[in-house]
Amino acid sequence: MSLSTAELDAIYLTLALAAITTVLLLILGTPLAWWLARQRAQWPALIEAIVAMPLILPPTVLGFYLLLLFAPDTALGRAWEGLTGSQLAFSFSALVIGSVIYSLPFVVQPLQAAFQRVPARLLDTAATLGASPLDQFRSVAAPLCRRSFVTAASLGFAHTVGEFGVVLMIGGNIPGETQVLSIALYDYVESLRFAEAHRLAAGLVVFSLVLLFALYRRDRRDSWRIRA
Amino acid sequence: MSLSTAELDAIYLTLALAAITTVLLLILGTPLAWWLARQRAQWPALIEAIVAMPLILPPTVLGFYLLLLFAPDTALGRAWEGLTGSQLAFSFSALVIGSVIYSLPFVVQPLQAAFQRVPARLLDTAATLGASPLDQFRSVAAPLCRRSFVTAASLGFAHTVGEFGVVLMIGGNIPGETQVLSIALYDYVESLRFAEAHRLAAGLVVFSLVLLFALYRRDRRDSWRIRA
Amino acid sequence: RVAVAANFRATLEAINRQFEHNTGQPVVVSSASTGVLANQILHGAPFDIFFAADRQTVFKLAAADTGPRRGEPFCYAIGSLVLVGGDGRLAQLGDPGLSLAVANPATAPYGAAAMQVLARPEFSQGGGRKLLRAANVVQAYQFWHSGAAELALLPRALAPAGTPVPGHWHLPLEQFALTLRPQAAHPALHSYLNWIRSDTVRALISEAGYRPCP
Amino acid sequence: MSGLSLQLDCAAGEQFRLQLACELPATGITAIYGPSGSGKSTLLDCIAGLRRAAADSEIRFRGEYWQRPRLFVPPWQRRTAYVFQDARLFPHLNVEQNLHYALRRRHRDRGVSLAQVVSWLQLDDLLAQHPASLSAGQAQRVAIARALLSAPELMLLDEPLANLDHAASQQIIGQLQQLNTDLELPMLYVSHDIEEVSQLADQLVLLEQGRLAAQGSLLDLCSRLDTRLSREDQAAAIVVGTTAHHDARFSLTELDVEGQPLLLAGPRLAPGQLRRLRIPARDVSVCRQRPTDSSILNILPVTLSDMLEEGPSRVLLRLALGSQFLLARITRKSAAHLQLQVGDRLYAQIKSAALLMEPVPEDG
Amino acid sequence: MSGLSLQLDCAAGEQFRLQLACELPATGITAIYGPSGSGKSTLLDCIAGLRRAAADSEIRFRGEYWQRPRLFVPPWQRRTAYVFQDARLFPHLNVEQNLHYALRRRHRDRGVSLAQVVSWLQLDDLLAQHPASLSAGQAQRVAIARALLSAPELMLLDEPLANLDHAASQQIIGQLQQLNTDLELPMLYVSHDIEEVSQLADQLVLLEQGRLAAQGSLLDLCSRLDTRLSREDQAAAIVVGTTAHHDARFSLTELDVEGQPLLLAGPRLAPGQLRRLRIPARDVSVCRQRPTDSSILNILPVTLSDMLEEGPSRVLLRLALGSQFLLARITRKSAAHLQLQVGDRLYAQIKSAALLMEPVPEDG
Ligand SMILES: Nc1ncnc2c1ncn2[C@@H]1O[C@H](COP(=O)(O)OP(=O)(O)OP(=O)(O)O)[C@@H](O)[C@H]1O
Ligand SMILES: Nc1ncnc2c1ncn2[C@@H]1O[C@H](COP(=O)(O)OP(=O)(O)OP(=O)(O)O)[C@@H](O)[C@H]1O
Ligand SMILES: [Mg+2]
Ligand SMILES: [Mg+2]
Repeated sequence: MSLSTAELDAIYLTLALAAITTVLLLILGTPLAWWLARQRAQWPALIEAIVAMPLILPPTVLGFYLLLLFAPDTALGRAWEGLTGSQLAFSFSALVIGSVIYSLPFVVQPLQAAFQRVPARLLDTAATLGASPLDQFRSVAAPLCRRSFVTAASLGFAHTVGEFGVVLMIGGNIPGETQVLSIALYDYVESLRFAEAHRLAAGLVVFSLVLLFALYRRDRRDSWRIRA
Repeated sequence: MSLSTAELDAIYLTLALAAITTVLLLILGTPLAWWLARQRAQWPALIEAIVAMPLILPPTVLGFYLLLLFAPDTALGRAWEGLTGSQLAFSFSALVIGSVIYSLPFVVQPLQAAFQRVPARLLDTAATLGASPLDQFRSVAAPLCRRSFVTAASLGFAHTVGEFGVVLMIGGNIPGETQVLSIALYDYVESLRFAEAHRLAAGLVVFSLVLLFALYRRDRRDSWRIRA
Repeated sequence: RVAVAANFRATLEAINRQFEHNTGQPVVVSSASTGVLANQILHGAPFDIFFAADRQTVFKLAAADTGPRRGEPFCYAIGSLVLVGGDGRLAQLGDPGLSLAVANPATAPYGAAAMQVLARPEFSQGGGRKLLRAANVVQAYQFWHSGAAELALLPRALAPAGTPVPGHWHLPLEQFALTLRPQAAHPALHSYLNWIRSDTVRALISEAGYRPCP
Repeated sequence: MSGLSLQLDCAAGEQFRLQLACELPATGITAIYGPSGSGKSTLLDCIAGLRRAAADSEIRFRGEYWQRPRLFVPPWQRRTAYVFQDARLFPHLNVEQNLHYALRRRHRDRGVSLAQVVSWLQLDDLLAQHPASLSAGQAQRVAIARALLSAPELMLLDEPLANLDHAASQQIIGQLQQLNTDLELPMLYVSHDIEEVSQLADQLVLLEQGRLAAQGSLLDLCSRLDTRLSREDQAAAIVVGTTAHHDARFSLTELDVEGQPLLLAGPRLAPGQLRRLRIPARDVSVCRQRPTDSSILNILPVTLSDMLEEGPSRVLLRLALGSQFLLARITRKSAAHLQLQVGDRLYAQIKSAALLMEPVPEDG
Repeated sequence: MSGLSLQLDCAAGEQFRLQLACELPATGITAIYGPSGSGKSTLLDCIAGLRRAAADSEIRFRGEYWQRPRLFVPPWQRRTAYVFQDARLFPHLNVEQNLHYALRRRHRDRGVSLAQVVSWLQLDDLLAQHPASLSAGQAQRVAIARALLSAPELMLLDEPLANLDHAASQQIIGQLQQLNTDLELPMLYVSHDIEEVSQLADQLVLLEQGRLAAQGSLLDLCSRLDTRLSREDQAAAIVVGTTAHHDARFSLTELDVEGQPLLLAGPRLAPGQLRRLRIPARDVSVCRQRPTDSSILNILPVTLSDMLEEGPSRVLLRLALGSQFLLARITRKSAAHLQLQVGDRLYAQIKSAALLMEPVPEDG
């Protein structure tokens, strides 16, 4: 199975986008989830609901609103252009931002659920041994929730790979720049080129299957050692 | 804000679809997640990876493959028609099946991560008190993982509400039958009727926000009582 | 039941309103992109007639022998292209500094036509421009409408105020329709087809920015 | 019908292996005694079905197999109740709900009621609390209550009193003994507190590094010099006597032990009942002549039947009192001074003795 | 610089409230003793900073405020180490990693080394095991090791020996005492085992229902008849003596207590050292004449300074030995028989006494 340059470009872009997005999601989602899990008050439930919002809007519609937000004549668009010298809309950065917003709930929610079940007793124990709150998180909570990190990262990654509506809308489908795999695949289906579509879909599925299988298998091995 | 009949139809369909899908997701996803969480072997990692697959394919592409599967001339399509007397593709049932497949990972993964952290000690304790495995699950594991059920259900529900690519493909956008809210919204944006789109999107967001806020707030109140 | 390419939906709804008013027959409209609809039709979608945005798809469908017996494809409108944005001059198409939104040439006929226009030698200096391929013409419109793209090549139906692009700069944008059931069995379908071919409808179509078929 | 017969081989990790074969009675209280890490909890886990012993192991309770080759009765069908070393209350249920959990799933209809258990273990004030808010001792009491409520046919207790103060554990010990006889509920009781063990147990199983070191009735094992028990600081003999008359003025009960009177502090007991007494070795001294003006009331004529040197400074004596035996731990210096020889007739002065069925300490 | 000064008000739930004000020395071992549910763990939690006492509470350690109005030093800056009642090992780390966890975050540089702690607590074989596979006693030993490795300035121990057998806990008690003096590491030690407490503690804090019932040096509190301690079954007096010569033949050490010789079994001790002895009340009997042919070696002349009736059958005697006191528990019948009167000169026969610094039981 040989791939065209356009396809290779799209694969590369997809992987880069998914990887960067996943990393950003974990960086942003982890503290947010931790904060939400440890707040006793009721009002953070509002933040939780807001985080879940991107799920509710159809991707293209969400994309449309994001596009309105990113356009060069909006505050954000102007600020970005002032800072970086280039336009935000239809850039790779825009794709990353859009993907992060769209996939945030998939990362925050499983992490929050996991963090809520970290026994306070163990964090207290760490504190008496001299661990600061950050250290407590790093050395106790995070390792105890490793399976949920795997879940969060793989949901985030997979969803970014498969994401399409938002990306199409704010990316502009520029080959080598914002044309990701899902759009290429979509194009094939749209133009009734089924053979190419099947080939690309099969490749994507096999690749992801291998990747996720390896990830989950490793996690299984490690987590059983601990639970034994 | 008054709604047209078509919009009311779409809202009703959406809620019905999301509710039925969420219920089915929990019914199917819970035992699957439990099984995955309690299996010590390595090979179930493959099942985990397969469950995550629907995420990888762009929704329309996934929808396309589901369409191939549901078409009246396939085995499944024929069997369905034989059983129910009506066509599967472009029916509400097809939407439900498609949504369940598409949202399965959002339910299975958080539940599995949670189930893996239920202490075996507590299940053993329940067993010595006479609880069968099913009873152990019901009376110990499930209540301990309630936050993850909330997460799973709300991700599944929200995603079904916002889902669009799959539904459009296998549902056929038929008003009153398979035209759900997300598609109606999409139609408005597509036909440049932005005012209506904004109105519908705002309604959708506010409604979901209120629903999720109530859900999360309740969960907060209950879970802190237990953790205190 | 009518399946219609998204770009023609608004026009068709106006046409249907009159038909419903005249006959009392309800018409149910489903819209999506031409490709999605074609896929659905190939797999048993319960539509009676399909208004595509191009010529190719309809002929492919007619050639495929799955499904119930289909009618002959017929042309119902010819689209034309306009340029929006900037100062309105066509010469801007040669400016590499201006971003331009078009529909995806791989899937949308207006996108393909736009590419043919851009391929003309007078616009070759614009080769380095930022070319935004929207999924369809509507999205191309949105790109321009949101201000994210400076120029867009769009159907006249979407942007009546745009600067027309000479029709001979690209292959004709014929839009074809296809009946998906034998007409004989559906009297309503028969009368609907007659209505579509009526002068009233032709007038409506050209009002919406299309040219009538020959 | 017999009792509980075990033939176990169960590896835990690479280094530890529990291997034993024994028959235990299905009545009374059997103590499982041994140092930390000797496999006591592992043994209970195997009996409860929470750990799976190797395939050729056998567990039979009252004639019914719980495990044998190609058969493994799952824990929820074994009709045992288990009080774990850590209380293991369900964190999502409050105390009352924890108790109801057991009640709703009880193994048989006969059994104690919620109200009884709550009053025995003084849980009234705790019913609404969640486990996380209980003190360790309170949690243990709730765990015992929960196990009792499941109306088991065999009760497994793993150091249930480790976190309780002396007064509270004395009280619970009394209640467990009561239940044991009233409900005919056999108990396996893990403990490393020999005082607790000898107060409670009828039978004793001594574990050492996963093996059976000794097994038998408490009375036998306690007065032998060759087991680990006699080497304990708290070594004690157990003797049996019959209650004779009660001295109301000083609130003392006289026991007849092998024809000799023994006075015990404590409430009135009906005459003619068999009672067990625990007499710690370090509370027994010997002399050649009967002292007269001492505060020690109990002075019994005995015969020295055995002597065992313990380290450089101490000697353990086994003293025959009729057909029963006392233990006495004295210094080697005293032994030399008194020129003790096996066969000597001596007087044993008993500073304190504890009546086991009604655990009230006593002194002379 | 002073010690640990507390002024606490801490509500736990609706029903329980810990309220006390006291000054504790920042040296030696202070035992916190009280029945289950009296607030012992709550007190340690407040000192460690894991529970927040009411805003007007004050905690000061060596002159430094850990809490006072508008100041709350977080637990990780308090330089305490806490051995919890449940071991609370980190389940995702094996034993060695649990120890390293403390080592890497130690509160100061001075402190014991990993190798030392591992050998003291005999953890060599356990280093690779995960906490879930440890027996309860093993887990407790690891928890003690981990706390020691964090090199604290104040050690909080909550019933650290509840799950250990007698031999193991004797050994650990010896080591804790050693560490306490060698490292000048003050300890607060919660226990409801009065034997443990009187072996270890210099100071005693008695808690009852969240209030301070009594506080003072172990020696004082133990020989008083008016505290809860004397009502315990295991009531005991603590006396101080100076080591005199050692009898190598019988391996006995003579202690000089108020001019009287007292013989103890055990290893050689250099002469002239101050040592504490614990003498349980129930191991002391009295007589009017000195017996001569008894195995009881220690017979001391005393004066009866106080008597307390305990229930219908027993009497607790306070016996003056020079400026110190012994306790003796005898039956009321004996008291009547001997016609005891305050001021009588008697002989106390001591059946057993335990040297506290080197805990070897001894008998006469
Ligand atoms: N998975 C395992 N891997 C290695 N060793 C194990 C494992 N499980 C149990 N052990 C070992 O088995 C031995 C017996 O443990 P068990 O809990 O039965 O002891 P115990 O007699 O109950 O001790 P304690 O009185 O301290 O509770 C211990 O040495 C323990 O370390
Ligand atoms: N959140 C709470 N709600 C209600 N009661 C509480 C709460 N937290 C603690 N208590 C009560 O506070 C009291 C003191 O508990 P603490 O753990 O300090 O006792 P303790 O002296 O350590 O007992 P033990 O010896 O059994 O460990 C207990 O009666 C307990 O039930
Ligand atoms: Mg154990
Ligand atoms: Mg406590």
